[in-house]
Amino acid sequence: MQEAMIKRAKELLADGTVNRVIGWKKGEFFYDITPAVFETAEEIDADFVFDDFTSANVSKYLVKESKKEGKILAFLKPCDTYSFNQLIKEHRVVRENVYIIGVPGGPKLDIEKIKAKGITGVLGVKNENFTLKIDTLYGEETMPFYEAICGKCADCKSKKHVIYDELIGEDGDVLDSNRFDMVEKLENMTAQERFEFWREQLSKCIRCNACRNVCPACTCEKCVFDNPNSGVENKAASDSFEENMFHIIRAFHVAGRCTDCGECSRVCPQNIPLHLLNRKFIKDINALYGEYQAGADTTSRAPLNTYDTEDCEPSIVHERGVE
Amino acid sequence: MLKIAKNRLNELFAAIAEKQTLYIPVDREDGAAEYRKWENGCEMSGALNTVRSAKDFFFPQTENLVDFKMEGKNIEVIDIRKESEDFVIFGVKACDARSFTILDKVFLVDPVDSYYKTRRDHGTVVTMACTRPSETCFCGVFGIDATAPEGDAACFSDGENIFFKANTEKGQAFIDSISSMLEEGDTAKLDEVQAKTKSILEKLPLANLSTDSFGGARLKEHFNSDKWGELSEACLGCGTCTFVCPTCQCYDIKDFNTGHGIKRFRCWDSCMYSDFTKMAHGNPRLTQLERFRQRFMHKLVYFPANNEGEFGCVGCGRCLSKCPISMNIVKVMKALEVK
Amino acid sequence: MQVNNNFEPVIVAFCCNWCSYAGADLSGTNRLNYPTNVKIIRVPCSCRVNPMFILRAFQKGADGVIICGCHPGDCHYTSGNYFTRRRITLLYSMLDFLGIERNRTRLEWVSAAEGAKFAATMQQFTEDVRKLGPNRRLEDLRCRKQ
Amino acid sequence: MQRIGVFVCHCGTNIAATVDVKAVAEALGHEPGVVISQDYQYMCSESGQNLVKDAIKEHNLTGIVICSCSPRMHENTFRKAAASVGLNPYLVEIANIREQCSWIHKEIATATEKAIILGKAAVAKVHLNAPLTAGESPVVKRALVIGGGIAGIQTALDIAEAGFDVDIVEKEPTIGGKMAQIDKTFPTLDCAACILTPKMVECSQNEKIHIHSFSEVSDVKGFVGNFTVTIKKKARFVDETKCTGCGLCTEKCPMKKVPNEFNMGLDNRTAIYIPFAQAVPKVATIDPNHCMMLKTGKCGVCSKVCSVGAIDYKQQDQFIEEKYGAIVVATGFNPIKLDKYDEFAYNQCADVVTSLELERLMNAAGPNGGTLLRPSDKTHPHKIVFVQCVGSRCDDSKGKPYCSKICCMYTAKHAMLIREKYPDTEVYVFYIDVRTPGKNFDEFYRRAVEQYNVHYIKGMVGKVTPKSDGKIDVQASDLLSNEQLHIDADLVVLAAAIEPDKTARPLATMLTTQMDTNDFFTEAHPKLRPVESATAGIFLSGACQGPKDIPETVAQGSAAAAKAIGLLCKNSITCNPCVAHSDELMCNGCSSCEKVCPYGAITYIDKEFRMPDRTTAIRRVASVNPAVCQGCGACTVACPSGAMDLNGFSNSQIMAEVDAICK
Repeated sequence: MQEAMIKRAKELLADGTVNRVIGWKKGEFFYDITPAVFETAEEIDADFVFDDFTSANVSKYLVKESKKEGKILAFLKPCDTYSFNQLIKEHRVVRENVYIIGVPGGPKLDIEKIKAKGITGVLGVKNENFTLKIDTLYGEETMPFYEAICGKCADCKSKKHVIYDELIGEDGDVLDSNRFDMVEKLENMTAQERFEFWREQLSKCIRCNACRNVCPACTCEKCVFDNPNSGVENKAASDSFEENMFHIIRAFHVAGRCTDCGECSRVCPQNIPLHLLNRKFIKDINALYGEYQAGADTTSRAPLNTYDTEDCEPSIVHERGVE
Repeated sequence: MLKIAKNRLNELFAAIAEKQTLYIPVDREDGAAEYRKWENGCEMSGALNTVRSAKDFFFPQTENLVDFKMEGKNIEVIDIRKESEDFVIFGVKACDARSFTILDKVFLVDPVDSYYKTRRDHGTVVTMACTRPSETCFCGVFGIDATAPEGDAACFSDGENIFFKANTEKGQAFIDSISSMLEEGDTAKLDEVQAKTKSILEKLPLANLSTDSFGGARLKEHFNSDKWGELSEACLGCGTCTFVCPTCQCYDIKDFNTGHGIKRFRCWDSCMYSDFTKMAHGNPRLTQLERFRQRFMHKLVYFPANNEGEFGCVGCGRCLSKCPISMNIVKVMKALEVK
Repeated sequence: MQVNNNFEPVIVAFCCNWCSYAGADLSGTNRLNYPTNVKIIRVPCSCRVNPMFILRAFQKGADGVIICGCHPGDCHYTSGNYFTRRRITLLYSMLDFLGIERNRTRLEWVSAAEGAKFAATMQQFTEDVRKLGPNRRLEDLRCRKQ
Repeated sequence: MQRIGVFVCHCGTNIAATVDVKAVAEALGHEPGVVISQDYQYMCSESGQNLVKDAIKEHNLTGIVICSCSPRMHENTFRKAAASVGLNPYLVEIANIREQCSWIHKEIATATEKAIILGKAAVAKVHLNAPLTAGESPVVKRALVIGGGIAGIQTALDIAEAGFDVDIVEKEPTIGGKMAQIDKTFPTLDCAACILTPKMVECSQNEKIHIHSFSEVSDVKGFVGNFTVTIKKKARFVDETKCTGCGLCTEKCPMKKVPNEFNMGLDNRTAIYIPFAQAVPKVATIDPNHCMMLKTGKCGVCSKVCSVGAIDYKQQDQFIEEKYGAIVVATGFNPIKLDKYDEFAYNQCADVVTSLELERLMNAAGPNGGTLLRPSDKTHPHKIVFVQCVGSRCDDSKGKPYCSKICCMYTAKHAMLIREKYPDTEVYVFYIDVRTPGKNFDEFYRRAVEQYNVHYIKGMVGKVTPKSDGKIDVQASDLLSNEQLHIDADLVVLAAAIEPDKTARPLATMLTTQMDTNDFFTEAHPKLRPVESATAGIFLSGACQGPKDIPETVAQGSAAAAKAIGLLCKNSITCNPCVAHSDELMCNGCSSCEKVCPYGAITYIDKEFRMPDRTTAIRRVASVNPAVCQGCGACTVACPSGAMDLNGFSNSQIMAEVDAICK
């Protein structure tokens, strides 16, 4: 796959279709890839990588990149295409300046999942029949492939590319995933249990803003939490309230716009399952206002920007689930 | 050397906690470790390090400085500083232990930061030598010996026993206070473990990283490097690297209106943030490139320039594993290396 | 849940200018009593109520927040309350998801003619919040009254 | 530094009996920024107002808080008072301590405590009030009427009568609409053409009225007082300015087999045609779907016979742009298609017709010259069955949930006219119930039953089956006698439900007006503003707003005209200053706000900005038109970046109130 992508990228650079390529760049180790823009065939040959660890969603970079001179080639995985579509809908990217090649998605691997098993000093990973053979400073370790995959890939919603100029590899289908299972599990807990669950999770927050800054839906010029005039600016969560506030409002601001790309949870240094907040909104929207997948198209109205005169009342919150 | 059997560690913790508050690294359900106040039943984490560094104990993420009580048009200033209680942090790794030295150079020089100093005075740092360094470790690059950590007292494990050694008077006092539980032990096996660890340290992928290209003298060369654009290109401008870093020490001071008064507090700030050091006239660093450059120039050039060559990094590797886009000080050092 | 008889909840009511605020005025004109705990903030339309205002109220010491607007279909601005209904339903559901007590928040449609309904709603809501006791799950400890 | 004055009103004993007003004034006097805090018996009285005015002058106040009755009562009084001494009226805040405090609470201690908190909230808010100035926007003195039926005609005539220019845009080649197709009108039975055509002529002759026939609105921009509308004049291949309407071309055209829409397809017309004799404008139009010349390039007869050279086969659609101060929508209605009603055999049998087709069958200018003949064999029908509520009051998806309102009356009319002209004809009417609310309506219906012996049968027709002998078997139930009936009818007439014209929905989108689920335009208020849409400057005339008969349509047409004239009379409109505004530096151009704005007040502009990183960038940012915004605030919550805020009810003001109440 990587070879095919490199070949095509060089062709498109050579024939002038694009003047830049956004993809992923090799790091120090086998897993620490960095999203990068390549301008020459040499750079691509030297550093371009697409493998089990290229999980980063590059669509948000296109907000800036698509406004630059010339056209950029972007390799988008299925989940990334949803983000890109949503950005088109919100006029945040210039579609004409991006040449999109759809590339297959995951499952991608998450090094943190490997390290969480206590495996340290990792030097390399091989996938042999869905068993990972991990070369470490302390000898070889093994673990099942599926225990090391990215959280966002484990709950993959779709293998279909919703926007592209061309594809490398086959297009997939929208999946019937069980991504709402954990939300449902929480809904079925008592309020006290839910409260304790979220206190434990959100109290870990160090307000590094990684979730927000990586989020393709968070493309505000200035976030309300950074804006001293907004009345809610805060730089650190000084109280448990502020931990709640930040994450509730952030989830609310992306409600109906979040494509469930899962980047927020992937980048959280404290492993807070932030995607559950977004998924709660998605699940509610689907149940109350009809199935809606943000980013599936570029024209539909976001559920919070429209209404139906027969919508349910908020009392529905009282009427269902566990108190 | 004085030692205690590993299986008696909990007894030891109970004894320490009787006299002062004890913090140890413990494992969370998500597999990561964090410092928690020891309570009966707490198990010490075997993880290499905690996600958040130990600097929180002396320089917490938010800290109240002063209160203003407001009634109608009257404002009263209330000093909320309280005499701090003694506490022990147990199990600090060599890299984090060194970070306190670096923080001291910032907060304990004139004018002394009394909030920081109070905590430093009351805290006893008990370190733990590393036995299983990770591929992201590069403390040796900054002259830190992971097998001989600093701190008030240092501990070493041979797998079955924990050995104690005092590095400071405070550390000696700490060991004295628990001496009734310790016994003299044979270090033969420990020496073996130490030697093995040292051989691993030498083999670490980043062991050969060099600081030769950095230091105060390299200011202009690096400041004007054309590498910064490429290095900072993917930076999200989040504060992850800063907030997991044991040596980052920038903070902002803010007021919070409680409705019946104002709490003036300080909180960590990150030079990666767009409004970092924003002043009345505006912002001195307007692009992410400048902000990104600031962070690494500070650690690799400005800090050594002002602190006898001491770098503002301890090689703990946290930013290597936590940066959402895997850009970090090692990649910066390699890119800027002067050949 | 333990009932604290001395507990006087702080209740913030956001009322739309055209229906609910007028309904509140009407309950005054008709001398229909409701607890002093309720303090009204006038907004042009219920759709002006930002979730941040609701959280802000809880942060600063409110024990309950209620939003009142025109009945669906009667919005002075034709569609404002329909947007309110979606936003607030989702927000309340999210608060519930985080384990915040359901009875601390409410949305009620009160027309300018429903003075009695306004008073009764406020009576009931105050009682519900009183039963819950002080807001502890969504409070900012720094703001707690000494 | 703020200098705030607080004025606490006793309202006689209305407030003072349960609120310790002196304590309130005393407590608020200690609030930050408050430099004077007073109480007075009646603050709204002349002397009370003078107290306020004097304090403003003496203490050079920057804001005032009146603790009194509801702002709905006296906010304006105090705003005017403030303005009279030079304090911006929007620097006045009211704390409602009467309706929302003294009148509902009995205990002085708690009521006083609450009054102080309400006062503190108002003080906190007024700290953040900004002086606002109501803007003005000019009014273009020209109106657009969309639709040239009787509603549009009446509206246009009334507006022109008031001296304003008015344009009618009609999508058909002639104005006149549905009324032109109607034979007689109820309850007076006068001839529709006789009363309509003079009005059509009046339109064409009034120099203030400009008719764009065979035209459609293709784009609407702008706002009340200043709309810019693009009108598409469809190519009719005949130069309107040259054609005299002599009709020679229509006689000579060899293509004579085109179904004639005006006669509901019951006869044929030529490819070049004038819809009917009294058409306005009386200009021929070529139907490009049937013209041989346009299709194959071979013919050209009309061009040869036209003595004035009006035929132009190369004509293209033309777009003209015009500015208007007001727009009246009069897009009217159509009977629904009956394709889904197989049980009535409408598609199978030529002798099952709709009521509008019957109008043409009976009309002197219709296919049979006014003699009622069956479409199939051109014989006189002797037994006619009328079926009411076909598609009206329907609870399934085939029809409409509403009552079409006009069917009961026109069916009575048809029945009566038939019995009058052909007394040997038996007429049956099947109905759910007969609705005749209207002046002389019930009398009219009773005449049909009593004087003309029309058989009214309560019950629905179950099935209509054409028989081989040409008769039509109508199977029905009589609900009153509880009998199953079979009638051998010669003609069956279906009272099809009426629905808004299909062009209405795209038009509503262009106009940013609202529609109900049936695609009828929604009025600004169902009782009190029945001819205005919620969008300022857009008015509603006729059946586009709901089913109506002719008198009601004309009445509404005139009412809409009156509203439009009221607007056009003004040189400029004063705008409510409490409107939304966007902080362009914060706006990210995502369009959320635009989507929730009920008034279409938000547009997007590409604007050049100096960015924080010293570059220049063109950014898409929201721009609120203060003349159109009504200040609901929906956009402020839709905006995730907080760029959108509302004057008078800003985020910081509301949060200051929240803080003051909660502390």
